[in-house]
Amino acid sequence: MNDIIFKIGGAFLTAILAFTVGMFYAGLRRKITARVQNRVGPPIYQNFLDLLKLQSKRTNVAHGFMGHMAPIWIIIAAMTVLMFIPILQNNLWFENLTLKGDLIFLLYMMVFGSLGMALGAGQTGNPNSAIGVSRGLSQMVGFEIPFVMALVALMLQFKTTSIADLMHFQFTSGHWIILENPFAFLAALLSSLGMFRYSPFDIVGAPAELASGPMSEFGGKYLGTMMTGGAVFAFIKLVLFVDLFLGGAGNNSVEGIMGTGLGLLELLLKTFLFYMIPVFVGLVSPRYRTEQAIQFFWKWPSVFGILAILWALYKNGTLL
Amino acid sequence: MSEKNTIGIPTVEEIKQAQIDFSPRCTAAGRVNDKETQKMVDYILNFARKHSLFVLAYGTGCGAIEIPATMTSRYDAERFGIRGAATPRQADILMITGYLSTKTLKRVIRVYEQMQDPKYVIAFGSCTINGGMYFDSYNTIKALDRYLPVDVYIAGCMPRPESVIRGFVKLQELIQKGNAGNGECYRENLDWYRENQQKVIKNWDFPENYNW
Amino acid sequence: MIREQETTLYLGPQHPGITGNMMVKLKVKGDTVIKAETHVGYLHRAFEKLIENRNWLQSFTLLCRFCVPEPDPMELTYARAVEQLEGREVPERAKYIRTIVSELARIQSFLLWYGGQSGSSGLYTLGQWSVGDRNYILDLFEDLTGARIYHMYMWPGGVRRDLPEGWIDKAYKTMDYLEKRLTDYNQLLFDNAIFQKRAQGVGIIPKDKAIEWGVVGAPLRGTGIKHDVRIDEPYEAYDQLKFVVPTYEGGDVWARALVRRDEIKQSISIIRQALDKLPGGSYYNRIPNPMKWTVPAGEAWVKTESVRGEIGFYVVSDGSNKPRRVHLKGAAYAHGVSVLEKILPGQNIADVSFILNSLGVCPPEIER
Amino acid sequence: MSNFKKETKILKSLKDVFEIKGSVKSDKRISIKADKKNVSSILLFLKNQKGFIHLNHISCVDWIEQNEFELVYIVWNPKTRLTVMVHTRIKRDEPVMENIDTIWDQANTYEREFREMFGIEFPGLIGAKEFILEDWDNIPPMRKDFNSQQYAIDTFSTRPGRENAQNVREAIQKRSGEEIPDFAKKYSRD
Repeated sequence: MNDIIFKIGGAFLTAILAFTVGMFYAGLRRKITARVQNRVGPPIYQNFLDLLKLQSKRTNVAHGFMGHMAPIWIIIAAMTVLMFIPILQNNLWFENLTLKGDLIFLLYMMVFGSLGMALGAGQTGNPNSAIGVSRGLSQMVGFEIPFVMALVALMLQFKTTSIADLMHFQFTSGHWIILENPFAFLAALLSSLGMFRYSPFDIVGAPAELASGPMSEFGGKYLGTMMTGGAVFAFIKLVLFVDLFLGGAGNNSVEGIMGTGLGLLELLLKTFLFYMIPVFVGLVSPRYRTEQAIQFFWKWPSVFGILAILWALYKNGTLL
Repeated sequence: MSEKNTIGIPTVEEIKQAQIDFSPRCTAAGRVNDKETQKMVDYILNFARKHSLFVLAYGTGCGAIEIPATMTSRYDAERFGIRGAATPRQADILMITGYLSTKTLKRVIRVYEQMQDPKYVIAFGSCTINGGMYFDSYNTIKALDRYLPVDVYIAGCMPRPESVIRGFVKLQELIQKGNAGNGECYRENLDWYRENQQKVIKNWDFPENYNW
Repeated sequence: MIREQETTLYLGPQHPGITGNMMVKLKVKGDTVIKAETHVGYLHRAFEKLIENRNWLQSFTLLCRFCVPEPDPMELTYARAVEQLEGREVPERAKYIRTIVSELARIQSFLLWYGGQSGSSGLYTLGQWSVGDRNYILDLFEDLTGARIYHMYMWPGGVRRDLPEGWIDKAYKTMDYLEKRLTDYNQLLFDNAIFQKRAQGVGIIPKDKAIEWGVVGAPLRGTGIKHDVRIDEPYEAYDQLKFVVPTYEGGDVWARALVRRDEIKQSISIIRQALDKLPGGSYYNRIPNPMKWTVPAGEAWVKTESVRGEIGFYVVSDGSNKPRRVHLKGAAYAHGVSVLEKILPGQNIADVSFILNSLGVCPPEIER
Repeated sequence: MSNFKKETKILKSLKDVFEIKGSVKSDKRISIKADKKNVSSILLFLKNQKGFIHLNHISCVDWIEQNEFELVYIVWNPKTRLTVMVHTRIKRDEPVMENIDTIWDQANTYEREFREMFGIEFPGLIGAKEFILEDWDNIPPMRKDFNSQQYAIDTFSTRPGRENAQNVREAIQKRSGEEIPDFAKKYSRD
């Protein structure tokens, strides 16, 4: 019984945490961008105001059923994925649903949100949306390959498909996977640049080319919902990377609420540091063309992915 | 100055013949909530609205040259929460940067009607107020508020970035009071606006109803 | 499925990627443009009609609004055309001041171009820097003329005012600052592998056709043809100053960008030389009462080099106090319509805005 | 003024082939007047034989007093850096001019503009009828007999207050009761 209460309460807490941290990170990104660009920039909580404003729009134009469903679909996908990500190690509140094989499940679910977006954008009838969607799907084909290779490498090396097991391994052995299999980390890092869709891989909603791509016809509450989904997804990606490669968080021996606090602090620090990589790369890069982006992913990241698998097999003892 | 100006400014009679009424005064209904219990909600929502202004990226006239300056490092409008929006659906503010030719006016009206309430119009430059130096041009409109409800005028040709920011701050004040955003008013007085618009736009091929 | 289909894409008039209020109608197959058509007229203010109703001096308020990113060459060209019609001499000091002002105008337009070129490729940081630093040039203009954008400073017979006190020092300092910043800009843009990848081999203007197509300015020099009005038909003080006209082979966006990178350095050097050599004396040959001022009948065709290329004014006077006809030939007139329609087919839609920026298409110059 | 050698040579070779009047205007400027039917052959001759491969400009002037339009073709030679201006006059009542966009593609743009702004017809001209204006139903606006100001008064509603060159500050005070600040009073007109 207690277990269920913790699970349900933890789910709510996780959702709130993901939303808040995701939005603050987006605000922080705007602030850091502004500082690099010699400006003062908006306050960090700016994105909350934007969201509130978008939700307070009085009129909303719907473009059919799928147009209506797309933002909801994104939110559903985001929340579902979030529930399968262990936020903190060894914590009753933030363990969430852990099951065998959730790494494979995640691979499928993370595409789910984009799919909803694609269907919704398709119904708006805006040519920019259609082109944006086709670009997005092409780009996804690009970055998914090295990413999957990196994950397969991890699965082979540690003979598990569970994130919690991977976190547990890092906790017990004291070695982070970034050192255990650096090639997998490199492949995943480079494909994460594509996942975040910041420059140079912001080809989906490139303003100078496609207005704002799939989002062109979504305004007001729809846009606000999408923003929320995007913030949660950003948090998911960050936590996933921290869980997989940077040892996860909450590996302290402090008991009770203090332990949870310290764990969250550790999580924030690690995710923030990881988040800065795509942000700073984005600040100094122009945008790739679609085919150049796919070329990029199929070159070095894929090479790293293959190396990661070989490395995993070597470590495993299967190779040689 | 009894002698006639070289340009030949029109006489009072000439102007009066072409004169039509001022733009309709908007009722506050639909904008300000009169329920006591709603005051706090309105306050919070207006606070969010005023600090998050998405300006549509549409340089309708030559005033667009001061927008980059306003948005970039020295004047940095983003610290007020002002940022660009790529499409009309996402935008709050339609900024009319200068004169409007009749060809642009048609597009601007469409863009305005695609925006979501509450939406604001900032008219930028003297030429939107009374024609400015284009008072005798056959292709530019002379007073913007005949065709679209305007919230804030920024005078000057060109207005400096400081005055642009002042205009935004003025709009923020209006939003906080609940006095800005004339989308409902536009819909209420659609006949009046349509009549004016159709006088200028000859080939009228808009959808019948206002149902974007 | 979507990639096979032919779609019509309207780039503008409301579009973040378009350079001003115009529209490029694209027929698109997948990501490739197969047909492009320029639609203009959204900014038509009938300047040339209005000028026929203004006297010679009143025209200046309208003239400088022909092209907003760079108003000064318009004034200069018109002033020179009127001087040519009238046979009015310009004092030596005024010639130098005009040179300085038009080079400053070039620099501020180049900085705006940095913003446009990098912004259309998604590198917003550089745009924020360069457009922010452009304010320092506008400050110089403000000290000199009282306005940031539209100056109406260069009049027939010289310039309107002398240089204010301390302006020369300020100009030197600004040039030093800009030179320092330029290394940053160039590192960020030209050393960037992604920008190189994006720009090379895109939007190629063939060298053998360039002149025939009416290409001028930096796009022409980007094809390797050396042509600059400042050397071909030197005006003001350009024949007394040393500068190089950079040319690059290739004719693509990259070559045009390199030309502009080198030209901004030349502009800084020209301003320094002109400030060093600045002669004393009068700055203005006073014109008679502008209301009654008549210009002898005749015609003049005067060309000036602006950032976008060569611009020309064809001015006709019938001996009255108003111009008979003032007709602008802007660089964008050929670039924005016929050249653009020729080079866009076959390009990626991602590069359309990129090419527009590199050609320096300025719609008010086309429709006026 | 005597050593306009290159200019005179070009002018002479033109005079040999065509019936034209012309003179050397100034340094690097050659101005010729030709008949309407000769223009395209002169331009072709200049482009193919004399290396004037760049079409700088085409301009059109309305000489309503003589009931004529004047078309000016300005071509430029990138090697010798000379400019030739070919003038020709056409009747205002019968504004038809030969289409030269087969010689230079960008002439198409000019001709579409003149068709719209002056009402000059160019037989065989390809391109949309509307180039700059939209739904124009009056006489072509760049013609001298079109009164732009009258049209503006008839079509557009103006804001009162522009009728005469009045004192702006006073007008504002009268309308909205705003106080004129003291420092501004000394700049008032009276």
